Amino acid sequence: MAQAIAKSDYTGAAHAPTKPTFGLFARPTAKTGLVGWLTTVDHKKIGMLYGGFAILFFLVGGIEALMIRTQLIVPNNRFVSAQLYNELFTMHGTTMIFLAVMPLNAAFFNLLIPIQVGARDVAFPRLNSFSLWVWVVGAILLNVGWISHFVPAWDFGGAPDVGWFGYSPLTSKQFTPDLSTDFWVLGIQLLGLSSIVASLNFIVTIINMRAPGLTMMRLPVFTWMALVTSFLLVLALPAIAIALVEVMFDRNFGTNFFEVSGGGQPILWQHLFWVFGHPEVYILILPPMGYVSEILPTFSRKPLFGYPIVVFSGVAIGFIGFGVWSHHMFTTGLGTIATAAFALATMAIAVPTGVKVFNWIGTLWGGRIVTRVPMMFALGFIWMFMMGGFTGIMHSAAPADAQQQDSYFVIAHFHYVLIGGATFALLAAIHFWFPKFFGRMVPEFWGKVSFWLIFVGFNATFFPMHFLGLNGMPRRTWTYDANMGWNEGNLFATIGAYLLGVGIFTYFAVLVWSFFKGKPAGNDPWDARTLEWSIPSPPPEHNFASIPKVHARDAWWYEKTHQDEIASEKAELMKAEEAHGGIHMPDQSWYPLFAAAGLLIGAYNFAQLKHPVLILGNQVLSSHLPLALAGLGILVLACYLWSLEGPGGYHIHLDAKGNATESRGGYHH
Amino acid sequence: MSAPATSSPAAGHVEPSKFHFYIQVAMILSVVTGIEVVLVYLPLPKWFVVTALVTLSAGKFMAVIFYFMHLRWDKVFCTILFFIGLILAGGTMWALLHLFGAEASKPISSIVGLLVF
Amino acid sequence: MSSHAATGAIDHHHDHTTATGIPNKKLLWWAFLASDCMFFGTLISTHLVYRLNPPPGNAVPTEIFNIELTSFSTFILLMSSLLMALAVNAIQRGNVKSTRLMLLGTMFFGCIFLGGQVFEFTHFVFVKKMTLSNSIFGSTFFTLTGTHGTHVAIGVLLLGMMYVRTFKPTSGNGLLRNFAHLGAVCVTMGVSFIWFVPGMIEVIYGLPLGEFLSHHAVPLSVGVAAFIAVLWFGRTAGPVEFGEKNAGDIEAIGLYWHFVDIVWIIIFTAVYLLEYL
Amino acid sequence: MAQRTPLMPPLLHMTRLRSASRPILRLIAALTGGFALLLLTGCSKLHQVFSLSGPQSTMVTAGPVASRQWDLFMVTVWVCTFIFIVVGSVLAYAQIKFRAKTEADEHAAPPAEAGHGNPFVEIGLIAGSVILLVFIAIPTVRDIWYTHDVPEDEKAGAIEVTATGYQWWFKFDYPSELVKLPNGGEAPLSTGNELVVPANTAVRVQLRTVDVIHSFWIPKLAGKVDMMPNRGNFLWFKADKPGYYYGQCAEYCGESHAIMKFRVIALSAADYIKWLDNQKLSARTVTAQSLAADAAITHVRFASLKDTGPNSTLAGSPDFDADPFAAWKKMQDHDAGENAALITAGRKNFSDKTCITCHTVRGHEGIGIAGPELTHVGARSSIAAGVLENTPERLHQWIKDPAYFKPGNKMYHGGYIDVATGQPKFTLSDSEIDTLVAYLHSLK
Ligand code: HEA
Ligand code: HEA
Ligand code: HEC
Ligand code: CUA
Ligand SMILES: [Cu+2]
Repeated sequence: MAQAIAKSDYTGAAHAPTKPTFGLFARPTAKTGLVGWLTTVDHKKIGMLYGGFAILFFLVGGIEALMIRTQLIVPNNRFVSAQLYNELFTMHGTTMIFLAVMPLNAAFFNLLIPIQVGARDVAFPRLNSFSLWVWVVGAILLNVGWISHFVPAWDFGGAPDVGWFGYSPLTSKQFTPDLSTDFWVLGIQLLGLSSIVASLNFIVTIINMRAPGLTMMRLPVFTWMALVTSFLLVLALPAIAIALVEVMFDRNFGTNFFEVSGGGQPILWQHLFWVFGHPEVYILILPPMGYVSEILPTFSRKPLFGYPIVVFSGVAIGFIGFGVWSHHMFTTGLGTIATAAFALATMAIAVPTGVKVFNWIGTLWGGRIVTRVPMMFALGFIWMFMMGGFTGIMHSAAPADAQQQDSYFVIAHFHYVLIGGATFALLAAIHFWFPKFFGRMVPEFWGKVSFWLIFVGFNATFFPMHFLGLNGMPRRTWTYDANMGWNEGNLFATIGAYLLGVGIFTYFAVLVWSFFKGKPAGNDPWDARTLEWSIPSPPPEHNFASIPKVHARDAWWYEKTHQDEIASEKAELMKAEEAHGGIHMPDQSWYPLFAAAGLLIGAYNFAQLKHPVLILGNQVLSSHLPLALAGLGILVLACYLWSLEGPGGYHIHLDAKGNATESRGGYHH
Repeated sequence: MSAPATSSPAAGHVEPSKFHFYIQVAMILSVVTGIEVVLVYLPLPKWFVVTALVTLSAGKFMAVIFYFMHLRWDKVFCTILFFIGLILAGGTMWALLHLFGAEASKPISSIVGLLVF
Repeated sequence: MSSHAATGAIDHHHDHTTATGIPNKKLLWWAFLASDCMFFGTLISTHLVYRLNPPPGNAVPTEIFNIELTSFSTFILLMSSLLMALAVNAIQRGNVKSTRLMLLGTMFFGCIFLGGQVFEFTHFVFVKKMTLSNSIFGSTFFTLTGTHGTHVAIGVLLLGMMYVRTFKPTSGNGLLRNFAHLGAVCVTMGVSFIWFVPGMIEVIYGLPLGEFLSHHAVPLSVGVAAFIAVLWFGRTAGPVEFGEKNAGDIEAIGLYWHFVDIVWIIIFTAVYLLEYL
Repeated sequence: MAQRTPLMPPLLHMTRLRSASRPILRLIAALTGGFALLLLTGCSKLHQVFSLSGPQSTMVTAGPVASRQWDLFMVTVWVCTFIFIVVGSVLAYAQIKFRAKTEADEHAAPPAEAGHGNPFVEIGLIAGSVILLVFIAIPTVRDIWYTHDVPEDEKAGAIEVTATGYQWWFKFDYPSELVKLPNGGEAPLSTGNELVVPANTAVRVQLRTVDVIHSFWIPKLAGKVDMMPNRGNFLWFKADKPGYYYGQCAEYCGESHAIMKFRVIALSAADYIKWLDNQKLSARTVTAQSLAADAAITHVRFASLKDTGPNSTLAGSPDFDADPFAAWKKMQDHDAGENAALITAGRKNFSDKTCITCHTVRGHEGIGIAGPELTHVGARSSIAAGVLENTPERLHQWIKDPAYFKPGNKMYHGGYIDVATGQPKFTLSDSEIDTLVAYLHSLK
């Protein structure tokens, strides 16, 4: 017990108030308002910010998709130009992956992990805030190019147009001389930085901040998948980070990594990209598998079937996922042996994935399935993901893939796993946890309406694409001829996409309505299993009145069936905590935000390093170097002040009714 | 790694000084480096030198992480954590070198000059 | 002192407030180093991939390298690792004075290494005519060793910050003084690895000492002044809020520093020595 | 295990659904599903949505490589369908059988210690999956070797060509077919955008690129292989019978990637020889006398397009779509009503308007290599890398505004206008273009 209490102050430092020795800015304390959100270190607020931005970008990416579909509705359409179309699919892919699904997962990591492990925050709260703002900076850089479509004077050459995997040598200065590619390179780089930092934080949080009694094999499956995902992120992102550095050097400093004239081999980019890129697709799908593994048992009224093997297969998927990257390169002339090796390794992934599917079905088996909206999306996930998985297996047969690669068959495959899989699970998760974090229910009726619209619209959009692909339609085609036999399939897919759009729109419109008008939810509207349902909705800043003690895998189900035992245990824990000086909470800070601002200034100017700085058409500096260095300076300074500032902290005291008062004894170091 | 927080090991201990031990490790490391440099000049078969170099540097590597970086005295989880990265990085390097070493991967840069117009 | 004081000593390897007993910071750094393995793995792969099939007209490494100097640098970096280990050892025993000395030593050895690299790079570019862009070997070599060098430089900066932190007074606002102190440390280190160490190497290779001194008179005197300032700041410090309890912080930076060292161990073998076969 | 009390009911109401809204929901579900079906049938082209019979179909194969690939694909389809049916049935059964039927069901207490998996079931399923994968793996590995290179016993008879990708067109060289250059020396026969090969003969294509990555794909004959800078990739295929096949670049390669196409024309052995002989000739020079000499030639021209406005479909004419191979063959003949004066003027304009700096017309003035070889362009069925049918109207439109049909096109950017200044390099009147068209179409 003593450990549990001590954990509220993880530095283990003295509690005696000391005078502040260093400080440039007063530490922000506002909990609401702009300052409150900008400087927050509260994992729940950070999670909501991630979620809000991600949904925004999901809609942006969706609108880009609708423009793509509109262009393809009839042959030889001229709704958008070839150039704009190329920007659209590049930004659609990049946006959906890096700015929608990944941050939505990050949102749930933030919202749920600390609560599910029974902690009050992540291990490094300020670092967490830094990850968020760096992500925002990356998102800005990626999208800044759109400006030049509206303000030609900002001569960025439009949005990035190199495809989401930016194959060299198309990214070299010779073929895409404009700045859009530089922004793409730096934008992705910063998003990667953000993800690595965030993942390190989650790894430490999950491994080290578990409540007493919460052994690894009692962790909720979602948390386990988050852990595996975090490992994938920290291990996969470095590959693309280096590859991006190499492109950047090629573009700006004359290196030859991918410059053929200097002996470079563009295929190296593909290897490095997919060394990251394939684990990336599991980064996108493992957290969704986690949500589904939480939702299915809850609505089957039955613990997850085969918990250990579900966990283990998640780890196995992550691990094997590092050894299959070249299945994206079957057509690049790898030679027979390498092709065969990667084909077989790829097939192997079906086994652990299948294990998960089987155990989900095992969970349903013999349960009492309650088809609430989250459950509908979760069941939809199993069906749709399975279909996407099967087309993945079809791709892994390398000779057959020679026909499918870069055709609409691939588009069908990955939208089934990305929408039917990742997005369905995310929509399930949003609906499932919305009551927890906003305290209001989403109406079932409208939820189901949106589900059916999305389900039907999705299949109408992407099922025909299998046939388009087999009928020879290459992807990334701005337009196509009327005599290719693709007219009807495309027309149908486009109408499906509109239907899907209506569905998605309904889904989010209902959420907005519920936010204001939804019925109050109570703590545990779904009669669920994990710790987050044991605390109020929305959760108080400190999450737990007392750090819980975990007795079983489905911790909250256990507590609900052992109420007397738990009640006395809780009372004792709370008393001990108050005796210790109250609940220790970390202080807010400006510096993560400042550091990110430094990165923004630095990266924005670094992207245009060799260009003169113009103000109203007049040249004020011959290059952006000084501004880039200024950004770097701000970054370093902010980091230094950040480290001097220390984690700080204050205490929350709860009275008998659970009302909180704060005491700010001073600063800790 | 799954040890819950409830078990409370014995109270802290005073850190014994490892001063002399560290000096010894450092001396061994320097000597090994010396051997490495000399090795490449000796008239030994190539495979032997390569094997020796790889072994020696791997040994140095391990010495630094296990002694200087305390892994030997830390919870085994730290070792596992680091080796996940190390093994994946090593495996990826191995695979890349094989991929690029394959016959199919010989670049044609020597004739590229002819193709450029 | 903290509640730990009551129980006697601080257990530096285990933190009983975490679920695993491993301190958070230590876990963070180890996880980061696992990630950094992939960074360098990718970079070294890039380099070796192009060594495997060098294009015609590529630079010839053995004609460019100066293996004696590099061996010396390698030795220096190893020794800096030793000093780093000793710094951790010292702070764990509460010996702040010795810690400071060891930190300075580590930093200085790091600067010798960096200085060697500065010398090497300028030598390669201006004498051996190998640049970042005129051969693929130049591209991969400079990027790989440059990234490593950047790691070392960041390490020096972190050590400098940590060093200055050991002077953090127990009360009063010492921010300005702290900045000045850090500035002095940075200038000293910067001058030593950009001008002083490369210059001394030139001297060893035959440049008359006087010529070296007169050539770089300005930066060298700035460096000397900064060094005096460092000594001055070091002498006049009062009671400080730094001690045994901060061992974890120093250890964390130590992990990073040693890692940079082991990366060099690999680079030294894979990039340099293997070329001589 | 401690005592078990029933689960406490949820603290607040769950939104009830059982009652009124369920039928409505069912209706909506049925309606949206029905809507989709209606759409399918309503456009009376249901089968077209799932059509696999287009000119780039991977199912309607015309050579051993592509049919192997399709057969392998079908193996994967059958295995996956089998699993889908088995797993799907169990899932569907569970979903229906185990749904909560009463209010009480919805709050049923979870079983105490159930559902921790069953090792035998798990291992059985794993083993089952592995066995099923072996069914896919074996033909996969076999076909990797088969599709990789020309089989040993066909190597001797195989022909070798080189395909080179340019942004955004293809050049084809026949290394073993040398042509005499007008100013002495020999060079491999070279054509653009239409690859002519003998049927029933293995063709080994060396894949090269001068700029970015392209990919060489003729779906009916063989899956794609990329044209990677700095790599000596190749692919092989064989056309079972003479025919006309559509191909397309399948790797994103910049602005006009979508319309970087090409054709493969497979000819009988005898026709192929005839074609080669004609190709090896220098460019045809038309004069009044030469026209009189070959008066007795059948004149065939494709039906022109009905609609030539800017938004018109760019597809081929009905004749062409019906039988492109026949159309191609007819294209080999001289055009009707050739006008020697016009052609001669065109030849002069071809020099004056700097066309010669980018295009080769072997035997005439053209010596450039930045654009496709035009020595026999009049005998091609398509122009601009398969985008336009080679009719006088289309050719006229192309020469008039290449950038309209191919955004980013190098003929316009760099040929017609100076990239640095954006200034046009010359003017082209419609009548001048007519002369150019006449000239180019005379190059049979
Ligand atoms: C969420 C993302 C996600 C997921 C989970 C997957 C999962 C898989 N993917 Fe997919 N993939 C993508 C996202 C994803 N993919 C994307 C984005 C691309 C395109 C990138 C681009 O080019 O832009 C791509 C492309 C892609 C390719 C390259 C295609 C090409 O360009 O030529 C291949 C090739 O092998 C492939 C294979 C697989 C396989 C084998 C799986 C497996 O993990 C699937 C395993 C699942 C199942 C098989 C179903 C359930 C299992 C059972 C019911 C058990 C029994 C089954 C059997 C025994 C078969 N994928
Ligand atoms: C998670 C990832 C993800 C998601 C969710 C989606 C979602 C969709 N994608 Fe996908 N897509 C990719 C990832 C994703 N995509 C990737 C990686 C590529 C490859 C890119 C490349 O080649 O580089 C790609 C490429 C791609 C293509 C191929 C383009 C080409 O190769 O030429 C197409 C074509 O149909 C397409 C369509 C769609 C559609 C219709 C949706 C729909 O599901 C979208 C649904 C959402 C909406 C429709 C928004 C709804 C909102 C509204 C309508 C509200 C309107 C709001 C206001 C008015 C305020 N996508
Ligand atoms: C800057 C070089 C350049 C100049 C000058 C140029 N062209 Fe072209 N031409 C090209 C390129 C490149 C293509 C291939 C375009 C494509 O399909 O992407 C092409 C294609 C063509 C084609 C289609 C060939 C085929 O096989 O598809 C014709 C016909 C043609 N040009 C005629 C002309 C005429 C007539 C002129 C002069 C008025 C001209 N070109 C001037 C570069 C040039
Ligand atoms: Cu060439 Cu796409
Ligand atoms: Cu993949």
